[in-house]
Amino acid sequence: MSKITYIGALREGMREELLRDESVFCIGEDIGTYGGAFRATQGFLEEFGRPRILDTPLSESAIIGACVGAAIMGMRPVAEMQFADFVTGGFNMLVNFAAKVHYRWGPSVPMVVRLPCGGGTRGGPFHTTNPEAWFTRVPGLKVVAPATVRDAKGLIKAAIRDDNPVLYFEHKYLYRRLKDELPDEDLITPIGKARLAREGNDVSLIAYGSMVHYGGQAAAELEQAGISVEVLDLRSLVPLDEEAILATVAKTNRVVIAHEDTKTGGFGGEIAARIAELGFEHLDAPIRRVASIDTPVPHAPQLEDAFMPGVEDLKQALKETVEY
Amino acid sequence: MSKITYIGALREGMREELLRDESVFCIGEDIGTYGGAFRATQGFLEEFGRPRILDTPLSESAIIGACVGAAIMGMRPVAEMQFADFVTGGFNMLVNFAAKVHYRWGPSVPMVVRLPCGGGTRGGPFHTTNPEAWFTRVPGLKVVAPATVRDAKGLIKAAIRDDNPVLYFEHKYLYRRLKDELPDEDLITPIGKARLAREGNDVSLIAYGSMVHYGGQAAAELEQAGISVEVLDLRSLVPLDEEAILATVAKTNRVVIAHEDTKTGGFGGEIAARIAELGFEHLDAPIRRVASIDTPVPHAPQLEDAFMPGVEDLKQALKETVEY
Amino acid sequence: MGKTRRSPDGKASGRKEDAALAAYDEMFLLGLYRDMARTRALDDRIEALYKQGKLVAGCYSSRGQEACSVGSTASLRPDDVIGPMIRNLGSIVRHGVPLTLVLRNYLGRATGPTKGRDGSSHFGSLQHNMLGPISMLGALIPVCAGAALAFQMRGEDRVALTWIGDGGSNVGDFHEGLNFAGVLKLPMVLILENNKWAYSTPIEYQTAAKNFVCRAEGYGIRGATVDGNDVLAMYEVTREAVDRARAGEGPTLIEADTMRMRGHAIHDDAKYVPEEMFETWEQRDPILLFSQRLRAAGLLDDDTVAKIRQEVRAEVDEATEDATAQPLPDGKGEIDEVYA
Amino acid sequence: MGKTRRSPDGKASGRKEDAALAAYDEMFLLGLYRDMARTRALDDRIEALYKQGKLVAGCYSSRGQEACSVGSTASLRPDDVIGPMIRNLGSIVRHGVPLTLVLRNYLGRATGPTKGRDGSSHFGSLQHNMLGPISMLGALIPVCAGAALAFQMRGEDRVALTWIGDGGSNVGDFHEGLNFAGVLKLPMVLILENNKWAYSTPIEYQTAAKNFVCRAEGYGIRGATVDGNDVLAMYEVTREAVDRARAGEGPTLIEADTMRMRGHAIHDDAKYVPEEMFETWEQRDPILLFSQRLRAAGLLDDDTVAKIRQEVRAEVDEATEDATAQPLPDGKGEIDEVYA
Ligand SMILES: Cc1ncc(C[n+]2csc(CCOP(=O)(O)OP(=O)(O)O)c2C)c(N)n1
Ligand SMILES: Cc1ncc(C[n+]2csc(CCOP(=O)(O)OP(=O)(O)O)c2C)c(N)n1
Ligand SMILES: [Mg+2]
Ligand SMILES: [Mg+2]
Repeated sequence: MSKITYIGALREGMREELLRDESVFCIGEDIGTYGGAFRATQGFLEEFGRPRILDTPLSESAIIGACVGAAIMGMRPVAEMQFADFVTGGFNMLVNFAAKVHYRWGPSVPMVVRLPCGGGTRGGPFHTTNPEAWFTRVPGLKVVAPATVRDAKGLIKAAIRDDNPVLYFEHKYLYRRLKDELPDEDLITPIGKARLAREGNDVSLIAYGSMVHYGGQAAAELEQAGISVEVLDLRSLVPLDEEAILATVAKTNRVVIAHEDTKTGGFGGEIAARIAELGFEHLDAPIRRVASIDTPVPHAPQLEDAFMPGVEDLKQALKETVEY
Repeated sequence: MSKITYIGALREGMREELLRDESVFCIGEDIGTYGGAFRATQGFLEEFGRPRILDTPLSESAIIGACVGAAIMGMRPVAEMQFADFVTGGFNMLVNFAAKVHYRWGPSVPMVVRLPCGGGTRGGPFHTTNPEAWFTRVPGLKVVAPATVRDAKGLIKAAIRDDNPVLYFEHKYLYRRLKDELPDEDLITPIGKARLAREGNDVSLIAYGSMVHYGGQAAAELEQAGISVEVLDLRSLVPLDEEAILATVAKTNRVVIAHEDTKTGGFGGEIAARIAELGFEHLDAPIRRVASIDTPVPHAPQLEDAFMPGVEDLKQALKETVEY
Repeated sequence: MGKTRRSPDGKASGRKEDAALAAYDEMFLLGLYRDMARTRALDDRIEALYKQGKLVAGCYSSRGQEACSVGSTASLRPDDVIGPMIRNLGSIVRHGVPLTLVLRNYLGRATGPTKGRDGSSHFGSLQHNMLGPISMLGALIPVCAGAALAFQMRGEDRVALTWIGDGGSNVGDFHEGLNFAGVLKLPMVLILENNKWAYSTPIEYQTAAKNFVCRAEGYGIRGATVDGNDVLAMYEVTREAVDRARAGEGPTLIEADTMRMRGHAIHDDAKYVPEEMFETWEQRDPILLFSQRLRAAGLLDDDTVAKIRQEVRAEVDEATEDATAQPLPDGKGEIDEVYA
Repeated sequence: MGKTRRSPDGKASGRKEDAALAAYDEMFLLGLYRDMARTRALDDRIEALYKQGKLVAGCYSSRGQEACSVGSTASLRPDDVIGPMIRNLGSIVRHGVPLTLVLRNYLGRATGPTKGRDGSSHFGSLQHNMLGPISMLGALIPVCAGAALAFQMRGEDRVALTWIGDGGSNVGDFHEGLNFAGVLKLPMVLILENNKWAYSTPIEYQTAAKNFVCRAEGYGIRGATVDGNDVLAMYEVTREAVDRARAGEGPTLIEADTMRMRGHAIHDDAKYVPEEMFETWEQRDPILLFSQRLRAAGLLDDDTVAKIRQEVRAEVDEATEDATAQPLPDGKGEIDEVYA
């Protein structure tokens, strides 16, 4: 087995589903001839042709709206936002149309919106955000965020097979930095199940997306200082694996929550609130959140580095929580 | 002094600012001839004329975008969304343009977007939502939610005078149900200061908007059962009066958070997270959230009543928290 | 919907004078008349129920615009998809949705198409090939384009038909949706009902364009204008557009000239509308116009009108009875039905 | 910018042959040439800095489109407002923004117009009457309409000028913004740079319309087409639109025919563009065309070209030196500057 990148695994997952099911199609800006801004769909046009690989006008609302209509009529569209940031143009379609159709009058809306997100790439205020929290508060949408090569594939396949609108947050920083070997089998990551990325006893780090990696690094470094960190990779934000969260809290009695999104109103608040309500008895220390500071995402390296949480921030929060 | 309604106070506040400052203008759908869907701007067209009272095409993005441009050029627009729900059409303008201009290149963006929100009105999935949490996570936006007649006036005046984009969530259910006497003086509610709506000792209820009233009722009823509830009316979500929140938690050691928005991803999570981090030592009980259930807003009375939190839900949560 | 006439009966002697009518089957023509009457009767019933305090919320009348919905929908096959907006009751009626479903939804019943979760005619039904709108105007256009895309991809010769108002046409989704449909030549038809008002806003505050149909050119699609109060003209113009769509010639934007004859919703007394406007358009009531024409052609007489009126009333009565007898929802199980 | 000619110098004998040129002041004409040259030189410098690894991120070339920006902006007064998009470097240059500010922004310097918070030419400057764009294409159109609305409300005779691409023109905000501006007859001009590509997408995948300018009619505003590689034509068409806007006659949509001569951004080799297209348009390079014309009219010779080239290089060198010498940001105080 040869190693595959995170974006390669995503590509392979999509390709397998395109081959498996005729109702699956890809839609978005520059996904055909160009293979997508990040080349996630490279080679697809040659293999599957237009319209199954559909380069569209520059119209996010039309793209997402067309997905809703096609999905209601039985297709399984996979839309690419060129950057997650541009989903704001199709926001209304997602939160009002896609999310509410099934509840209102019954049809299933099996569609996936892929959202290349995240920073560390000097993309500035409009090419770097992590907008997942907007959608986690919308009943009717599912939200996943793969942190590993395996889940990049397993979650896109699960998302495509899911009968609901699923937002798939793929982290740009991980695209080519993560590499792994994958088995040949039909890899599906069930949506709604967290993954214990690392076992530990002293404190739990609950994270998703890129923070799983920074978290893993922090945990490895703290181990040498005698602190044992358990890392829970949520994988899916909606539905949320409350059971796994409460289990790790019950085990370590101390918890740090980490995400790359800004702190105020980020999804970490929801996790903290659930623990503060349902896991209160297990808590031996305040719940800390490690997140970006509450500003737009700045462009210059010095600023983006100061903006984003890093391994040192994680170590400090974990240490303080253990020492509390 | 005669009594004035919540919506009357809002209208009076806008009118005073229109009279005081020539750069203030009102913009929105049907706000002129018709005086607005809820008559918040009734009489304004006659008094101030077009274009200061500007009926627009049905184009939320153009309305909000035009506010941004006019505000950068020194005007102080006050936009009305016909219902808060329709802000999704102008979402991109708010979260990407309005919110980030000052941080990016300096100009102030003094604009207000008024958002008639909230349920109990059988408005169904698209005329009833409480979308404030989408905006509380966007650095650069301020978010206020008056719960009283006094603040309906004081906060609109403060919002209009603020040099930043301010989202003003006015609750439709309170429009004509709340009445109060107001002093003649220039009433300004400072943005970012919570209000102790009721003093108590056993448990704190942190709320905003309509929940302040349901909460007051619950508190009054619980008093007879010997439970003393402190009610904190946040008034402003961004900036958040963390000090007032921590003070009431330090006093009662028990806290319930209430909002009409759905639970998962609602702003209550942020409040709970702050308390769980910064007020942990004071807590004697789990932090409970009382909120709507995680579905779109249903239309039929039986469903909307089951969806929304009511006085009984509040009483139960407060009681359980005290008895914990 | 036959295009050739069946042998005319005795009353048909006058019909030769109306060459356009002569091209159609009598049953088809009476069907148009009947479906407009059914729509009006249902509309009136909804208003009456509102006044009796029986509706959950308000209601939106399509009075005076029945031709725009009935005539256009008559051009469809049952497997074509409609995406009606709030003033397209006639489309729902014509496309074969039982009236009780509309009433159950207005009455917020557990057995209605939305189980009380949404109101008024805000529902969809896959069984009836009907997509439900959302309140955000314009949004249905890209969604209907998506439905049409599904048909095109699967090689089905089905068509999607939807509507927009003079107000709603200024929302960005109109632009994105029609342009998208134009590029892909999707089998889709959009009818723009220019009823002169969007809530209290007159069209000159909506756009400076001399009309709306000229926007079609900006998307490289066909445009057509039609007297929206002439049900047969509505049928014909839509039929042509639908035939072209089915033949792979792409979408059409049709601007229908009509008038909103009530306030925006029932709470709105529409005082901002000049009285003369209502008076002028009252003369052009689509049901009145068509019945005059049918009468002139000898296809309708007092007896038939009375008979149809009675049948329609019976249908609406029955639907009302059925809908009213349905159970109310109990507020349980909502959360289990958010996800498929 | 005078419209009448000053007394021609000795070299002017050939000028009579070019009647259009003859209507302009020599300094004005040479100014257009010079500003295109300045734009190109700055563009080249940015590319060079990228290749030296000095830029924070990528860069977007406006090569071949200098006329669209310089010619149009030349029609403005200093107090008019520009809202440049990513390929309107020439507009920034022409409207009097010092080149060092552009470079400081590209280099992410603390003393740049965004203090390193945003990149490339993504900035605004109230002092220079320049609005900064956001990345979301189309959004600047309603915002410029809002600026124009402020001018109109205050009775100022200022105008707002902005741009959009063949791709970006399919975003809903194009529709909402232009229609809004049309209704209010706002003093605003929108130039649609049809450069044939939107990233890798050719115009036939963007729209089925035969051109973009026909959309003007749908908003009841003026439309005009122009050779976007002819700087004087750009000046004239925009000048007319600006004059009308200033006179209260409302907005104009101008479609400029041009070509993107590089990839979308520097990382993009644009292999999807047919080689012939580049070759054909290379012949139509706006600087080349205008210099040929000026030479033919005797307004430009080798000496002047060399002199201008030298001056421009000196200016760009100086700006680069200045920008490079500026401090980098330190990541402190960000959070204090989110709110005004
Ligand atoms: C995007 C959006 N903004 C505002 C509204 C509120 N609203 C509902 S109907 C209406 C007027 C619609 O006018 P038009 O499109 O002409 O349709 P008509 O009512 O005349 O059939 C408005 C403003 C809405 N539903 N959607
Ligand atoms: C709303 C939106 N969607 C997607 C993008 C990503 N994007 C940036 S530029 C571009 C192509 C723009 O093409 P065009 O508008 O023709 O301008 P040009 O680059 O040719 O000047 C795309 C897709 C964006 N910036 N904004
Ligand atoms: Mg209308
Ligand atoms: Mg282009």
